[in-house]
Amino acid sequence: MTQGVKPYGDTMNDGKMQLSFTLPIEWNEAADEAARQLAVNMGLVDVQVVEGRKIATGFSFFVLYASTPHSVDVDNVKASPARAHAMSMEEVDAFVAENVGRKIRVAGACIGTDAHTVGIDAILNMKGYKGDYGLERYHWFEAFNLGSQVAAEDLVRFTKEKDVDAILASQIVTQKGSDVKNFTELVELLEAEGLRDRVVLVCGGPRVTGLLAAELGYDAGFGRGTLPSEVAAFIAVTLAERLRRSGSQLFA
Amino acid sequence: MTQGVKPYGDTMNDGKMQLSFTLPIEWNEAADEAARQLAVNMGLVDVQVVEGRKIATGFSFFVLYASTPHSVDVDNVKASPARAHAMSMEEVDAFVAENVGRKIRVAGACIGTDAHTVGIDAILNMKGYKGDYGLERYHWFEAFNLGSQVAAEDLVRFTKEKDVDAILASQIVTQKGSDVKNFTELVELLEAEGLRDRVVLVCGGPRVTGLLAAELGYDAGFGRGTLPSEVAAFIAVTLAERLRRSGSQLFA
Amino acid sequence: MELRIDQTSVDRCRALSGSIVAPVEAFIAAHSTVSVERAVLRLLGLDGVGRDEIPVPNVVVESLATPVLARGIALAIGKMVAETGLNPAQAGAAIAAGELDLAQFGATPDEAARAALAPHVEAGMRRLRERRAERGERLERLKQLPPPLLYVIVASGNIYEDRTAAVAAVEAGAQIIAVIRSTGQSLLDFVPYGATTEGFGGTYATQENFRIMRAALDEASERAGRYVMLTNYASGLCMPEIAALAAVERLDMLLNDSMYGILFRDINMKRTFVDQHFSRTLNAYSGIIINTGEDNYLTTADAVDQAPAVLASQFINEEFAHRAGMPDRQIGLGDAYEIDPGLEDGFLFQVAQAQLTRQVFPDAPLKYMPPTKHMTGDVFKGHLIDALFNLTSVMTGQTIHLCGMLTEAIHTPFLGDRALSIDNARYVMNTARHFGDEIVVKPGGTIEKRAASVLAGCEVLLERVASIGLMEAIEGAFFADVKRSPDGGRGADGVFARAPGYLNPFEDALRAELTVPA
Amino acid sequence: MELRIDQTSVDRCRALSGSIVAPVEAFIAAHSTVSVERAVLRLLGLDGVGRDEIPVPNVVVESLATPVLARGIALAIGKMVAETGLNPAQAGAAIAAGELDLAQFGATPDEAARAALAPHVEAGMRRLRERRAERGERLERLKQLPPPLLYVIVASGNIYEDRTAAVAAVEAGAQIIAVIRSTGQSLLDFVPYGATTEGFGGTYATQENFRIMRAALDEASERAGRYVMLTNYASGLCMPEIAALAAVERLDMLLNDSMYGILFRDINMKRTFVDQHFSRTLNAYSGIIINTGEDNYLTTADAVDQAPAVLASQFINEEFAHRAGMPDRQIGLGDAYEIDPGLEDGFLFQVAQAQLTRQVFPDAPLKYMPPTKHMTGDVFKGHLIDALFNLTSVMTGQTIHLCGMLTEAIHTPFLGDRALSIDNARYVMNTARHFGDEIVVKPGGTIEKRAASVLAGCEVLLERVASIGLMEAIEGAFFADVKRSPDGGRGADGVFARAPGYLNPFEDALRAELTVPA
Ligand code: B12
Ligand code: B12
Ligand SMILES: Cc1ncc(COP(=O)(O)O)c(C=O)c1O
Ligand SMILES: Cc1ncc(COP(=O)(O)O)c(C=O)c1O
Repeated sequence: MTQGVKPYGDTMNDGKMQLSFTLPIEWNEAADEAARQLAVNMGLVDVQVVEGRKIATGFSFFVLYASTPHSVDVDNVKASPARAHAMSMEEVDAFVAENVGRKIRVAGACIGTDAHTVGIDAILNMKGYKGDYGLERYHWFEAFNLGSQVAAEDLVRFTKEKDVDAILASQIVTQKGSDVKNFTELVELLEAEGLRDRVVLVCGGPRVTGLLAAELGYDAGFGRGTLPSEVAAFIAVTLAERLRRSGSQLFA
Repeated sequence: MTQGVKPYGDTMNDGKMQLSFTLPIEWNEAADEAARQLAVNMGLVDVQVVEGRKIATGFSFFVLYASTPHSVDVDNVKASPARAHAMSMEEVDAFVAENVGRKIRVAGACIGTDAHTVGIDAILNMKGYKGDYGLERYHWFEAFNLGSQVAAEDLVRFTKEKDVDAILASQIVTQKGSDVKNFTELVELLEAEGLRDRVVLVCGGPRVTGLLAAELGYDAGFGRGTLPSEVAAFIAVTLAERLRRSGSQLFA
Repeated sequence: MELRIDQTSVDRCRALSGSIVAPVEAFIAAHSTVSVERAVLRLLGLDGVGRDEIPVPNVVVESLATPVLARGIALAIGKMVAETGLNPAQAGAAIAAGELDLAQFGATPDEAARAALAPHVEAGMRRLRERRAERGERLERLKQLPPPLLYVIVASGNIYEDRTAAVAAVEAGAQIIAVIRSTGQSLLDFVPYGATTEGFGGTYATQENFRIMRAALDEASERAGRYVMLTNYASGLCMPEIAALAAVERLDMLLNDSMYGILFRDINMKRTFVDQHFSRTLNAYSGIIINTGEDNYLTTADAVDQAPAVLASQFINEEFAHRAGMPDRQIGLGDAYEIDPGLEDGFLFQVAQAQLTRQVFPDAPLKYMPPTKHMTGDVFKGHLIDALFNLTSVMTGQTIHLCGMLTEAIHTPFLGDRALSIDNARYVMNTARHFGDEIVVKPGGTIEKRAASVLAGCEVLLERVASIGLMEAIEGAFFADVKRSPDGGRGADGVFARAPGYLNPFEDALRAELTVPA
Repeated sequence: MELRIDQTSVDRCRALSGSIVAPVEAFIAAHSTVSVERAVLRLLGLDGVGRDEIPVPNVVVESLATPVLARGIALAIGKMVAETGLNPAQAGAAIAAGELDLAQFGATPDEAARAALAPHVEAGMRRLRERRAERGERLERLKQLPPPLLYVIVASGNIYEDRTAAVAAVEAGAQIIAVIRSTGQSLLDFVPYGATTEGFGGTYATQENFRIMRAALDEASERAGRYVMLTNYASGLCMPEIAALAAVERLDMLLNDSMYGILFRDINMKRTFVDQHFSRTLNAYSGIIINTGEDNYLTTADAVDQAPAVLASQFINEEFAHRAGMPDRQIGLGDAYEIDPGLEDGFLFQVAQAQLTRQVFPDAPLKYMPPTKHMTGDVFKGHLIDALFNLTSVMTGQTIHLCGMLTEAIHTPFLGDRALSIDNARYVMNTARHFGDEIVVKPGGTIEKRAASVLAGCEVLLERVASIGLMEAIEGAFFADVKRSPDGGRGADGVFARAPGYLNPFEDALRAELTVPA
């Protein structure tokens, strides 16, 4: 399909969507109309304020249904490259044996003050996630899990000491942009230390998207429901590619 | 407050809102991004696609949180005049006795093919709604409930025969604009018959707003959760007003 | 789950329903209606429309003077077939085209007519048997999931959009698809023709629409590996015809209530009683499960007060169904989750009612309707009310489960609404799958007391109805607070007494094959 | 609701917990920590910050060499007070300002110090009693609604936005407000100072923030006619100090777990054990209800597997609390609704666990945590999981009910999320208010079997712990699969053995007034 796609309620291109929000105003007759006008100001049409009520002094909650005249050109939407190469654990191991010829060293950590290790553990631990084994289980990977609340400095130091090939940085807490702050700090430190190009730099977390990763200067970013094998495949392929280009086995 | 109001998430003016919609595309990595871009095209910022999944072949469902840069100028939002004059049943009766001096004849019906009488019954029946008595219970009102699926012609004929002062038209089914169609048909017929100015013309239903009523050429429109007394008060005040202007007791 | 109930009171209610329905059945046996006659024509193969889009069966029936019609349209057509050698379909076409006049064959002896018709009647009966066998074969091969069977509605007004929505719902886990009928089709004294793309609040019930949806669902069933059922509405002025068309297009269920049309659509009661009987006889033979409309009592009045009336209506519907030769396994009695969500312990009342119905009608495929009346624009709250409805259904072992929509108060379901609604039911019914088997209701508690009082109230109501007669009771507004007179309401003029020698060959054939209690 | 449980097994688990905790208590009695000492200073009235924003109590404690500190900070301050005639607060200020050196008063006889402190200690104790009396008076006048008490969190990072959110939540029906602490504050070895407007994932716990929120809630309570409780977090490196500040600012509850810091924050175990003891002694006397953190076992590992560990931790937390002189009515043991929503009959398991806890700890104000781990961006689905959690809570009579947020997987709650969450709890708990009283669990069913196996598993675990000792068990990763060594972890250097003549006048005063089992 080449023409733009619109939301679908019960008929093609009806553009129907549901919205809900709170306005910091007292609820009364006029409040519903205010909610409607806000939606109109947003460019929505056929706006129906189907629920409007007081939820606290000076605050009103609304549910709306409306149609958007906007559409999205799906043909020009690209999937993030991160998950491009799907391989099983066995395939990845075989690929590394063939194209890298030595174990890939990976260091993962939940950086900053973030203590949410479940996500990065899901990627690294033997057990893995949703039946997909973690990197520790791979024969051709050597995985170091630095755990939670790891300062960027420590992660970088470790990278130098252990000649790490790939860094996996996790951020689950995103409030007030703490994730972006911490990810940025890490990449800048790596650059300062001249390590940036020596490592495959990967970030992840429920709010991470390929786009964000690119903006932050990471090689890839993985979000909701990532499987370890997707990450392993990306690292393997990217690293092999670099080796091919540089013709040598980087710092082997 | 004079400056525009924005939605409130957890901080003043953060503009946060929740959206959900279906796109007629197969779910995959790129679909989430398509949903995000649609929101961006709608002018939303800080767009987070927090849920995206396949709900059927060729259809994906999404939940988003985002901020709108738009606001609404609440000071210039007017409540519909309809519910302006709050009076109890006793007050309305007293008001009519004083200012009209005879029983007000009201005819109510669920017009077109609409058979949803619960709403109009709530306004007319003795029992009323949410503890607020219906018009039949008022001493100074004579209420005729024509029931459901009443053709505009029949309602107009009845209006003539019974010298009705106020017409209450109900529309609950709104699909494909059937409500607007039926309301319009009624008002046009009344005009054709030269009755429009002789009656207080009121419409109602869950999707009716003061604005819609005005556009359709009705004297008032009542929506969700209307109480009979609100309707009685509006009719009484409006009719008294007209009598005052015309100086006579219209067709008494 | 288990509840102690007074079985003697239950037996007494059944006995009362028997004596309530008996006199009505006598009336039914002595009468017919234009829609019964049109159904006979459809079963004989008449189809299509004549001038002004009037369906051929209507043209044919209207072409006869009442005294002639009183002996049965089949007799007239039989004579014409005997004389002209045309088959019934051709005969119908000729009449509709104005080429031949049905009345002119009056002289032909009845016997000749009967004989000429026999092969066509047998062909019609065979068609019904074939469709039924087809269903059986598919159900064997494509097993359904265990009940509660998830039932969702499609209602866009456009049969093609409905098809898209239905197939999507099947992928989401729906087991039954209902195509909601366009607003007030029940008031039309004919069945619209062809595929339709315009309708208000629903899509017209036409044979072609049935066919389109059945084909789509058969395909989807194969892909899903589960047989997906299709249902529509019979109740209204065309109950027998819809029953005939549904049988031919292999619908699996039909909304078919013995009193809905009377109470909620002001359709003449005699018309309704006669129509529902023949339509149910057809449903019984076609293996179609009927769904009754007790939910309507609850959406229009207070659900707590109406509970005894609902149970009484279930007993009456059961009795009428039995009289039409229908086995319990095809009698989908209705109930609904309509108690005010703001009522303290309302959930206990819902559980009591649902479990009571389950135990009173152990073999009936109960139809459980979702909350509708108290749903509002707060879709988040609505989704929760639906969740407790889902829980009640799986706890009490309901059979046909109409999935509630979080947007019930807003619009006919969007495709995404349906997906969320099915997710809701699947989540709740899976996480609490065997909860009902785990608990016993405390003797003397609120739930048991409520169930007992509903049953007692029902018995009292049935006694009052039995004492004055059903038609009189309806006239006395015993049900749903609505008052209907025996000769008032729509479609009264379509009812007539059967004249001596009246012939309805399908009725005879069906009664011969079905076991109808004396 | 009723469940048959093996009471002898329950008794055995209590006995085992006794023998598990006894040796740890011996260790506790012989040691103190910098945070215990800082708490003593705060109770004596020291407050404020010195250079580099370092809190005065920290400056004062750090100004002493360990051997001196080993006899208790109170002794040192007492001597200074005796010599200088300053009151403790003034003394602290002088030390922080660098004007006086605490060490220089060493020569003063202990007796003089004790005597000089006595009035200040009594003043401190009086302050605690007054706050407690205040709470009692308000609870009398402003009755709470019956449990489950609806508890919501505010976590904007800005105490003023938090206040807005809290007051709104009270209007929506909240009974308890928790100000979630800024990420990892538990790892700070000091209590931040003043009103704060920046925080990650939460708002800093400071005395001023406590005061601001308490004042707002007192006002809101008056308007609502219900006393609204305030809670925050003690567990971490500053348990005793937070306990002191909470008492002074009349918080009503505190997250206070005897092992959370060790297992989930890698805080040294000896530090934690000593700290939790003194903090709980303070909580006991201030009438503060503690909340334990068993939910953490469930969010980090599989909830079905962890059930026995949760129960074991509850027994251990109960024992430690009793040893600190805390009555059952103040021991808010934790549990959570964290079983995978996709698991068939998972709801039955949740009910089994909740009811088991209820019956094993009949007098404890159980704290029930909502689903978090399996919540996703599908807010509609999440709202349903929360609904079944709400149902389980009211069915099994939980006391402190943390309302689940439909946006749990997305962001710290928006004001509107909280309103929907409270609506959810109020709807479900009202419509099913007495459902639990109506049902009996079938003997030998899934629920009963599950409860029995959890209890049995717990007994086995406690036996293994008792046989090797608690510290060794933690080192052996018996809990939450995490391994912690007795001398590893944060804050180990803040633990020291009490030297002969060690003085903690508040400990003495508190033990004299509380009943502590031998
Ligand atoms: C479990 C949990 C905790 C546990 C963490 C235990 C642990 N050891 O991890 C505990 C109880 C300790 C906790 C504490 C807190 N939490 Co918490 N917690 C959660 C919870 C419920 C689940 C997170 C989780 O485990 N998800 C499951 C994993 C598998 O999914 P995932 O993390 O997304 O990881 C997947 C992908 O993202 C990806 N991925 C993740 N990282 C990486 C890295 C790389 C390199 C790659 C390739 C992929 C990848 O792969 C994983 C598998 O697919 C969430 C709510 C929720 N339902 O999401 C809140 C949540 C994350 N917590 C939150 C908060 C605020 C906190 C606290 C700060 C609250 C407080 N003030 O006390 C504390 C502080 C902790 C800290 N210092 O960070 C907020 C964050 C809000 C925000 N958006 O900023 C959430 C969203 C809850 C909420 N709505 O408030 N929490
Ligand atoms: C009860 C009900 C029925 C009953 C009606 C019984 C009866 N005698 O009224 C039955 C079962 C018969 C029914 C049938 C149908 N229904 Co219906 N029904 C509802 C339901 C569940 C409740 C409506 C109700 O009673 N609300 C309570 C009353 C008190 O509220 P109210 O109507 O809004 O009235 C208040 C105000 O609006 C106002 N008001 C209303 N009218 C007027 C008039 C005046 C003058 C004034 C001043 C004020 C006023 O005052 C009232 C009191 O505050 C709604 C869903 C829902 N929860 O809203 C669907 C709903 C209205 N039905 C719907 C549909 C599609 C149908 C059918 C067409 C379905 C079908 N194809 O069979 C049929 C056909 C009926 C027909 N021909 O119109 C749709 C309409 C969709 C749309 N937006 O177009 C809804 C929204 C359900 C859905 N989501 O699909 N329905
Ligand atoms: C038994 C029964 N038949 C028919 C219908 C709907 O048909 P109509 O709206 O065309 O009257 C309903 C709707 O509730 C019903 O319950
Ligand atoms: C008992 C207990 N204390 C403290 C906390 C949180 O404190 P922090 O995040 O600062 O470690 C939690 C969080 O789950 C807890 O359960």
